[in-house]
Amino acid sequence: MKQSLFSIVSNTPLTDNVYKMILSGDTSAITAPGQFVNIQLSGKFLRRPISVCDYDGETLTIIYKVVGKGTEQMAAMAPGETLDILTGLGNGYALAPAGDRPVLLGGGVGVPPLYHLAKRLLALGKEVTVVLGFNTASEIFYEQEFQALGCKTFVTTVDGSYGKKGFVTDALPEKYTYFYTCGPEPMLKAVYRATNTSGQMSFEQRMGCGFGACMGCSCKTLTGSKRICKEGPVMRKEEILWEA
Amino acid sequence: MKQSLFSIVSNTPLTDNVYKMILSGDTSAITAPGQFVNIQLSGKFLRRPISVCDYDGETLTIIYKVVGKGTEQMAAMAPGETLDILTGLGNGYALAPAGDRPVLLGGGVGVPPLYHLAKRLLALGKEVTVVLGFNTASEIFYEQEFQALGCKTFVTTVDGSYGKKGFVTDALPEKYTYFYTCGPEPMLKAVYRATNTSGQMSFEQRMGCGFGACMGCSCKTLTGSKRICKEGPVMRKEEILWEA
Amino acid sequence: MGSLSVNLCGIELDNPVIPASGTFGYGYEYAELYDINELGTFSFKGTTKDPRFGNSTPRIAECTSGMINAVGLQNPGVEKVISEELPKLKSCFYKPVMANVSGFSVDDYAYTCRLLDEQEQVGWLEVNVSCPNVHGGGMSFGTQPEAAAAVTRAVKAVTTKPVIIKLSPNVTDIVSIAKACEDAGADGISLINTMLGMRIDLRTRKPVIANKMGGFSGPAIFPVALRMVYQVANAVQIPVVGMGGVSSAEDVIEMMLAGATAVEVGAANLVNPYICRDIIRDLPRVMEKYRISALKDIIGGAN
Amino acid sequence: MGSLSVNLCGIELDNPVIPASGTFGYGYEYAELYDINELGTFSFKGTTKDPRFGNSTPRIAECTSGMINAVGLQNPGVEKVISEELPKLKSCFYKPVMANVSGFSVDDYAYTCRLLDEQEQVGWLEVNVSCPNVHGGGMSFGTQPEAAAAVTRAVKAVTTKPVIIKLSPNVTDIVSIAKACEDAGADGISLINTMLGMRIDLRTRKPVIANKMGGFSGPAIFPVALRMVYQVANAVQIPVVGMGGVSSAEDVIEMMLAGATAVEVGAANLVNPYICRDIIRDLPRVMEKYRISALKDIIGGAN
Repeated sequence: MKQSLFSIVSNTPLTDNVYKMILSGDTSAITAPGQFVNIQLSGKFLRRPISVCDYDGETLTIIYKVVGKGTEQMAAMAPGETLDILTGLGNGYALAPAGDRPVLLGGGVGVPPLYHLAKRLLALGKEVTVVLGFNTASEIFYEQEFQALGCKTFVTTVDGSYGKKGFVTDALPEKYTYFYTCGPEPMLKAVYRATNTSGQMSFEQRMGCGFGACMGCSCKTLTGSKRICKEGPVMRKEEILWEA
Repeated sequence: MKQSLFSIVSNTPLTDNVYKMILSGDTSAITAPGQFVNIQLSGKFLRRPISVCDYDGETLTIIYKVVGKGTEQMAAMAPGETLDILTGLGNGYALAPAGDRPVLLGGGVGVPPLYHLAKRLLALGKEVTVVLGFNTASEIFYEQEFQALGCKTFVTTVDGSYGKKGFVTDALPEKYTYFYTCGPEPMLKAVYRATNTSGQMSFEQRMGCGFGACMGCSCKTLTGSKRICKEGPVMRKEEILWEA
Repeated sequence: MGSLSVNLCGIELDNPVIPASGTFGYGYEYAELYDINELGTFSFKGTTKDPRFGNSTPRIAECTSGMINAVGLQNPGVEKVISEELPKLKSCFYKPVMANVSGFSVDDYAYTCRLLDEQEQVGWLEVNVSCPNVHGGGMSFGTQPEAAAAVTRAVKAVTTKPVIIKLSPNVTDIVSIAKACEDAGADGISLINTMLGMRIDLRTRKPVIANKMGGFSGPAIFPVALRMVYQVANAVQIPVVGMGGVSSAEDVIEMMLAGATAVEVGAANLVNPYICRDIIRDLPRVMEKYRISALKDIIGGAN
Repeated sequence: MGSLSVNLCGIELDNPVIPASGTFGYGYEYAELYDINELGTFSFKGTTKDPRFGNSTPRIAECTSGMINAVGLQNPGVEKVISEELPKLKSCFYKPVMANVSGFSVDDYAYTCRLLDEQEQVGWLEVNVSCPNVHGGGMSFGTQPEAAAAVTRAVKAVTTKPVIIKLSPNVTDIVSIAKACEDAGADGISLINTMLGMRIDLRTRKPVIANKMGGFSGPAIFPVALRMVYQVANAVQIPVVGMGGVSSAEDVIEMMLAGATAVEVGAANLVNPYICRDIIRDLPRVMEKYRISALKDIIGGAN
């Protein structure tokens, strides 16, 4: 974990209410795809945890949805403005178990962390399939970006207005060696049931600190109690304990 | 009273910790010298009441001292930034009783409201004498500005580093027809005792609203209870009741 | 556009927004700014039997997201309120107004309430058993169920209009006090009054407020207020008027979901004199956002 | 540079800044960021007799200038704290640490305190009779003088180290509870724990927190905390540890002027993990500004 100031390079809408922000600053604490950052906003008490979409030595890309006053404030920020950010939070996805043909399943704002993951898996020579699920055509983002990386990319929409009608689980490829997923909890549950390999799932929870101090985001797993922000947000399929 | 947005035209230091801010906006609610404005600052709950130094149809000049986080924040503001301001607060000085040769006695940040007052008295053809009291030479501001208006201007410093050593009461002219004063309470008391004419004194008090709603700044006078923000901040010498 | 109206103790309000006592005077300062008939109603300055100057100054201290006041019930006394303030009030406000009453004995409360109850423009009596800023008065009645019940009974015995008891949050068990008032005949409960708070000036090393402590209000206290409104609304059958840090249309709706039938707005008036009007005008937008067609339908909706 | 040291119940602290229990774990997360030996001490995660997972999630809600938590005393239980956490803690912190203890019965408290009292690294026992987040536990001991005194007596009977009782602010009369603890043998009082608060989600129309209510902390509660510290410090002879919304060197000094011998910092750690270090480093500047040569000289200075 590192606390540092980032400067906004760009902040542009991808859809009606989903924005992409590129920031420049010290990314040295980020060690794995699927980690998140925790952003301080002026006038807000708690930081906003947002998953890392992409990063390199000097820049950090996040994609966020405007859902409340905090994210509204972010959307109104201009290039050159600075943000106080805690970086390198959470465990992130482990690449080792991917096998040759991993599938990546993302729903809505669960899509972004899969982007850097896809990059890394491709760099390891994997054949990466990506399924992106959205409610409707107007909400889709990053389809081209995944294609440009060289991923086999499918899109599903709940209303069938684009791609395959249905959920990400309706577009699971015939064969895959492993899965990685991120999205709302009902989607994670569906993926859990629909997949026939091992995999990793990224969870969300309201957080206090984001770095393991407050126990605000604890969850029970088959391997004991874990903090979503510290031992998570990524869990192995085998350890997940769904609560009623 | 009017609530409106003002835009900062300039914001420059006059001394180490006293700043002059010129704002442009709707000044139509300001009706008399000696009134004050109440300024909202981001992140602060209460507004900051600050006396009006000068105004015309489109601009407002205030002079403020950096004493805490709020005024520190103001000092850091740049031209073009905007402030939400309540204008036209308080009664202000009455010009009618001035006579031919009024004297204006200001101490520290009590000096600013006398500036527009002097302008108005001069416009009425009065012979205006001004005595400005400061602790020390480095704290002096607006001597030239009063001179430029055409006021007979004297400065006193407590440590004698400039002008006459002592307090404003040590530089009272031989003859004057009326007095107007603004400054810290010990100075007002001294002026009250030292003057031999009628006059008007402007008081300070911690305020809640600044427009007469909360009764936070009430004081007792010989003519009943008054709100510093509404029936004040200017009181006639004859109605003042000093509390122990 | 959704419906904003609610019914408070038998009187229909156009909307649930009510400026709180002590932050709205008798209405004139605000009537200069906008037509205060846009309001549901307002609760006028706390009135006592005898005239009071109140506490020494400073009476005000700033806090993070709030303020402390120790005005100490400054008011001209009930006779003058009736002879001087109410006629002026009538000239700018034609709706039933909420008369806020404080006292230093059970008889005081009864005396003042009886006189105000007779005034045509008074719609409700809001009986403040919770002022933190007067020694030996107000709050001691609001921290014990029996004392709050005694005030309630005495006031109900001499009045005909709905009696709303305004409670202090500075207690261990707000529910027992609210229930005691209900059992004693109260027609409604309003809460929370200010929390007892303090600030010290680092320069002088003395309390900022002459009275040392005072009543803390503003957005900072909203979560405590909301919790108490929720607890009380779940425990009593009579309407609850929620207040404490409300400063937006969203806050009004959150208070109503917690169980408030109407919502008072206090400290926010002092910072933005247009806030109540702005909230009322913003309510339809926020209702649409959260798919609320009638505000009265969401009262207590969080249960 | 002025002197920062204070003496808390016979143990000298290099400075009065103490991260509060539940916001600092057992220290490791922070030890990765800076040398936590810069701290006066810290109060570790509330420990109970048996392991506890705590409450369901969501456990966190945001508020204006604060937050609500309803963690519910998640901890591995006293045996594991001693066998696993304390050895790890020792590797990054060499000063006496404050052991924070909660319980569900007087015997619970005594059992846990006795075991922790034997641990060399424990300097003080901070006995939490004020957790708002467990049903039938914690806070009920902190809202009645007799119950708080009973816990104090039971703990004192089985321990040798200074016992500091941590009080709840959710009471009518904090002074009577503090005095009851003092009379029962407490060596110090710490206050305030969190205030009971609530938020409702306008989208779901349900409480944000699974447990409905939770403990409200952050700068919003500072004026209430300061008032209670002032009241208690004026009523008892034993040292008072002040906390509640502290997030700057100025806040530390204000708490000490109110009567605090040392000052805990809670919610602020969760937002700025460096805050305690930053406050300690900033204290000399603020002391110079207000002409304070030794912090210990200003304790209770506002009287």
